[in-house]
Amino acid sequence: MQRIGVFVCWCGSNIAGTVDVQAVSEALKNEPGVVFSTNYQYMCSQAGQDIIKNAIKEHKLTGMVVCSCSPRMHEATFRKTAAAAGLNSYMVEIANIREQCSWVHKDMQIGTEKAIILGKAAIAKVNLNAPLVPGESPVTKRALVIGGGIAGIQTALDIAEAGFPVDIVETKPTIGGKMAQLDKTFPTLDCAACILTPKMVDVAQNENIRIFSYSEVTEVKGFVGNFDVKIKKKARYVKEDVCTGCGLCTEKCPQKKVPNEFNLGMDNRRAIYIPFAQAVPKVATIDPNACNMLKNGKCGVCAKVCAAGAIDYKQQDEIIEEKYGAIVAATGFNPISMDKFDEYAYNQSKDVITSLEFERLTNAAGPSAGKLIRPSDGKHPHTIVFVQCVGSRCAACAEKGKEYCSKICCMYTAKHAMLTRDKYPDTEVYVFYIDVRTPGKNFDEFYRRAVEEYGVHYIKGMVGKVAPEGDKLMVQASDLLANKQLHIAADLVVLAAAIEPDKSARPLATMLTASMDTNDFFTEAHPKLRPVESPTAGIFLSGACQGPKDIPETVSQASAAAAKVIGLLCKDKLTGNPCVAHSNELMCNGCSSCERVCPYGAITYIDKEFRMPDRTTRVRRVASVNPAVCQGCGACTVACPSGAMDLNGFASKQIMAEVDAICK
Amino acid sequence: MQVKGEYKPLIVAFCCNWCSYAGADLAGNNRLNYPDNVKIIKVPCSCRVNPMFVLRAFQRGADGVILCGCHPGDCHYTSGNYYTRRRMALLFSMLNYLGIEKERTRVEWVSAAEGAKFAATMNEFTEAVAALGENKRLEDLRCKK
Amino acid sequence: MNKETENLRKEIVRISGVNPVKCMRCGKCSATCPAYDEMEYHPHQFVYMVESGDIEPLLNSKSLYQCLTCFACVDRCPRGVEPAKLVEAVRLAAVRKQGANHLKADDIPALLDEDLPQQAIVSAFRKYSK
Amino acid sequence: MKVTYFPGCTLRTKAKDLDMYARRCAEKLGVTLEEPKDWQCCGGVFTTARDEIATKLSSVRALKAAKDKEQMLVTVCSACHNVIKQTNHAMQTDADFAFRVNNYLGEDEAYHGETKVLHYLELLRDVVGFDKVKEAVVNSLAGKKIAAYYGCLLLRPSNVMKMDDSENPSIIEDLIRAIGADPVVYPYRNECCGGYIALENPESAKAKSSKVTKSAAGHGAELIVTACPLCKYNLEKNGSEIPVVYFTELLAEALGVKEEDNE
Repeated sequence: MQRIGVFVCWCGSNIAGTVDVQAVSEALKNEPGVVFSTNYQYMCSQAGQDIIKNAIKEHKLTGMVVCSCSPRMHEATFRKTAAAAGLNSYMVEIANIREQCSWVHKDMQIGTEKAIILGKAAIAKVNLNAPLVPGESPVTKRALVIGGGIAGIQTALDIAEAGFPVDIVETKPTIGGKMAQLDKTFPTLDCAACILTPKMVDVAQNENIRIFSYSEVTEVKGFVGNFDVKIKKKARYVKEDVCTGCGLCTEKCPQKKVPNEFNLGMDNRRAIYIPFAQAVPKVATIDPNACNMLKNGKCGVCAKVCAAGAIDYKQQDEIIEEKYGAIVAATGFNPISMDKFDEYAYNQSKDVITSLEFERLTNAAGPSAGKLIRPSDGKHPHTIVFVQCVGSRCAACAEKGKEYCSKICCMYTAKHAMLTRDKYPDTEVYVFYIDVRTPGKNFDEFYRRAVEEYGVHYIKGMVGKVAPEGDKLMVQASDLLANKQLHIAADLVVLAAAIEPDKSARPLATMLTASMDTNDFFTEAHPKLRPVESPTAGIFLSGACQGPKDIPETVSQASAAAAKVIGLLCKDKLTGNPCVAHSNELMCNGCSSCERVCPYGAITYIDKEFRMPDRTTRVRRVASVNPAVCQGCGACTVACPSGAMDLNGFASKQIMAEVDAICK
Repeated sequence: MQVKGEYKPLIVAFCCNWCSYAGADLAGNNRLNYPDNVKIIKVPCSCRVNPMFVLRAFQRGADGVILCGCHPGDCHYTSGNYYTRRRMALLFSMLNYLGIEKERTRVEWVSAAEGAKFAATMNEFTEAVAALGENKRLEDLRCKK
Repeated sequence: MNKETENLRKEIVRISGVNPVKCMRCGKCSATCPAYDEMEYHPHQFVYMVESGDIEPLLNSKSLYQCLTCFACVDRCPRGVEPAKLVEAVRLAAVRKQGANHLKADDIPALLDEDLPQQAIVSAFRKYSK
Repeated sequence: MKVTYFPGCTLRTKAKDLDMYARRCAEKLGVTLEEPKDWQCCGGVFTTARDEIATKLSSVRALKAAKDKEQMLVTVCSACHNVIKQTNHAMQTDADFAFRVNNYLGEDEAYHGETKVLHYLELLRDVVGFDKVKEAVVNSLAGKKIAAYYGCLLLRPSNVMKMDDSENPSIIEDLIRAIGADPVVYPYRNECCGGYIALENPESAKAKSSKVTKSAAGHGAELIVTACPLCKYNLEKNGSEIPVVYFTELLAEALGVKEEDNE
């Protein structure tokens, strides 16, 4: 028989407001096995934990139930408390009477009754708990960073600095990501390339970092500390180690009409190309969809002009297999498509552009060499209208926009408006906003400067329609403060398109078994306390793949993720989860049902000798679970026809006891 | 709406640790009400739920049993929810054969981000079960005191 | 808000199926409205005034009869508020009162034009009278 | 093939051309339009209020008639189409509304929006196919610059009408291309002509309509086509510099069924 202690937490008034905690601790006192029951204001506080520790010692407890907040919040805390007092951590069960009781019910009597039942179920379970000792597994001391934007770069550099090898996998031919496309950065207005490209060079030169560019992750197996990953290095038809990046081929290639994705299609590149001058690795790549040689075998100019002999038309995709201890997702974001917002005429006029296109237009390395011109006729625009929140904060229909605030648009729009007025004082600049959101260091001051020093017209209201008429864009908008409908004849309209996670994130999340929210952003293990970890152990999050972020925030989160990875890689061994499956060999009939459903290959069959009642021995084939590989899902326990397979911590008997307690 | 008098159906909800249990927590965080007769049992994955547990609940007087797991493709254990879906489809059809209305059982996908969906699902399921009235078919009278 | 106003507000919300609380005050409805200049109260004001219970001025305003039901605000609203449906509900609240028809059958002949399609007359009747 | 065809009141009087050419073109393209018995006026405009039952009954009766014949319901007037499609959507999605309507109609079999509602343009695009229309052309309108005027009712509310992108539609332009002419795209093709405001406030309608016609002419159009009698009235009445015709008339010309009438 267990000796169980029950600890009911008030959580201030969070629980005590709707649950009579005194009544709960009284009622649970009489449950089978319970020898001690109390309640306290904050069980998770030092004083609360002391109550637990003392009770464990004083009443020689063999098990305990804490009626408190969700186990996702403080189960770990109370397990540590128990261990500190000499009680096995796995003899602790939590009855969730906050998130699943006091917070969802309003009536004191109802809340109290439910809390008692939840407490009873937990007690019934603890009665059948057994002490568990976690196993250990080794750690592969190498990290994988997926995505080579500023987030991935920063994470990789920090991990490498700590002395661990890191691999970056980037789908594009170069690292650098979105930041490489930007002109200036807010709120200091330093040039993006000036601060990013030295970091890219650092990555290239760091001995601990390998870059797999033009590559993608195709398979992830294993678990924290022991991931097996397959990376597909796509054929770029150029030998990376031979190419010197001289760029002669990109000048001689006769196929000149390929839309240049780096400039968002605003100019053209060749079929063989280097995305931009500071690309890392600085190696040419052949676009197989555009190259005449690859399509019909007629050309070969690049091979002729390459003095280094780096061109290889016969190159094949290569699969690289590597082991990693930790994986960081840094897949970033993209602006959403403007197809569903054609009231702004993005698809009807070349002079309606997105903010990222505006960045390229004002970038000295961009398609217009930094001269602000209208894409349609190359003329200088005299009236520019910026529209904020295009597709952000849009809850009307899911296919159209995003319900969340994209966070970065207010600031970059202020930057665009300010820089335009600075360079071209003859240009009138209007910004239509719903709210100007500038929470950040020196952010609001920056926005106010745009208004007060640079004379940008900020108008509270939205644009309803952009009508291309002649060479003007007729902008129909509302000015809510003046209570007027405005009609502005603009030369250029810039849309602050909402941002969304990169499309590669969803399949990657499936491979990593990392969870995502409804917007396809990765979810964090805890929104406040564990913001850079995925709930899946060993998977970390860096940058905008977790939520919209600006550069300073991305870099801090990237470094935070790196710190978490370093903390993991520093360990020689990891303690595993003891809640794993185990087979009762006497009951196992060797049918292989469990082996077939195990997603991890944790179950193997062994031949084992058994002594029979008649004192003979017989060799039987029985299941054996590798506790280091088993993740404890329990699929095998249900598949087992003879009831031999069970799960530590979630044994069939324990769950049935909970069912019984609830249904009583 | 069709709750007659004081009758409240007893609902047992099995929630997987990674998605639905977190979804239930989120419903709590957002203070979204759902009936108190819903009692949640945490399992590591919906595939840990043995059909026996469902039968046991009915035997012991539950009026409805709901299983909640991660959305297809999002299972923390890759494929557990697919097993659940197949197993429960079989079980439910058998229950139907025994004369237990299939509306008393359900498998739902609730992600960690879907607190609102969790609460809405529980409200709706409780209402649907309440409309069927008390479940007596499988109840083991020996269990009654 | 007094009881009567509260009931009227509830009734308008019910028959329109519109929840004015969803409005985030971006003003896109008013930016998009082709009848803006003919209105005393503009679409975004309609939403806000219903939300805050300031409905009386709307009931007596000619703005009710200027909405063209072109659904531009319904389509372009980023929050799915659907202001035109709200305007319609307030208009019904006004014309359903005894003798409050905005358009009476006797008024019609004076307004007619020989080419005017029937459609215009039946539509106007539907919009302006109970 | 046979479809149920709801002409609408205006097509019987002021917009006979829209109706007549629609029938002839359909026949030429192998579709027979069958009118339901005793149809009544749709009311001209959809009342969005959820408690308006009586004004939507005639639409439901027409929809039910089509269901009984297991046909789709085709309309050519933009206004009728808008009313009937929105009513059908309400019957599908608003259970309370559908219950009350069915109660009122008192028919043996309840109606829940089973009928597929198509505009004549959708019939051409999705059932007949613009390729087939192209093959049937006898008088190519090559070189003619034609502006499509959608107005509001064909496209909005887009989540119900689901006919085309409500901000950058292409269905009429594709038809114009199919009959050999050049479509002119201009920004006000989906803005309102003023509609029934013409009755009470002709000045207001004038402002809206002339914006549309000026923009179309300014973009080089020689002709405007529309599917709505009220749009046509407003655009013409308010001094369009270029002619405004029904799209069915243009189609009839291209398919060579227009002359038959003149003989």
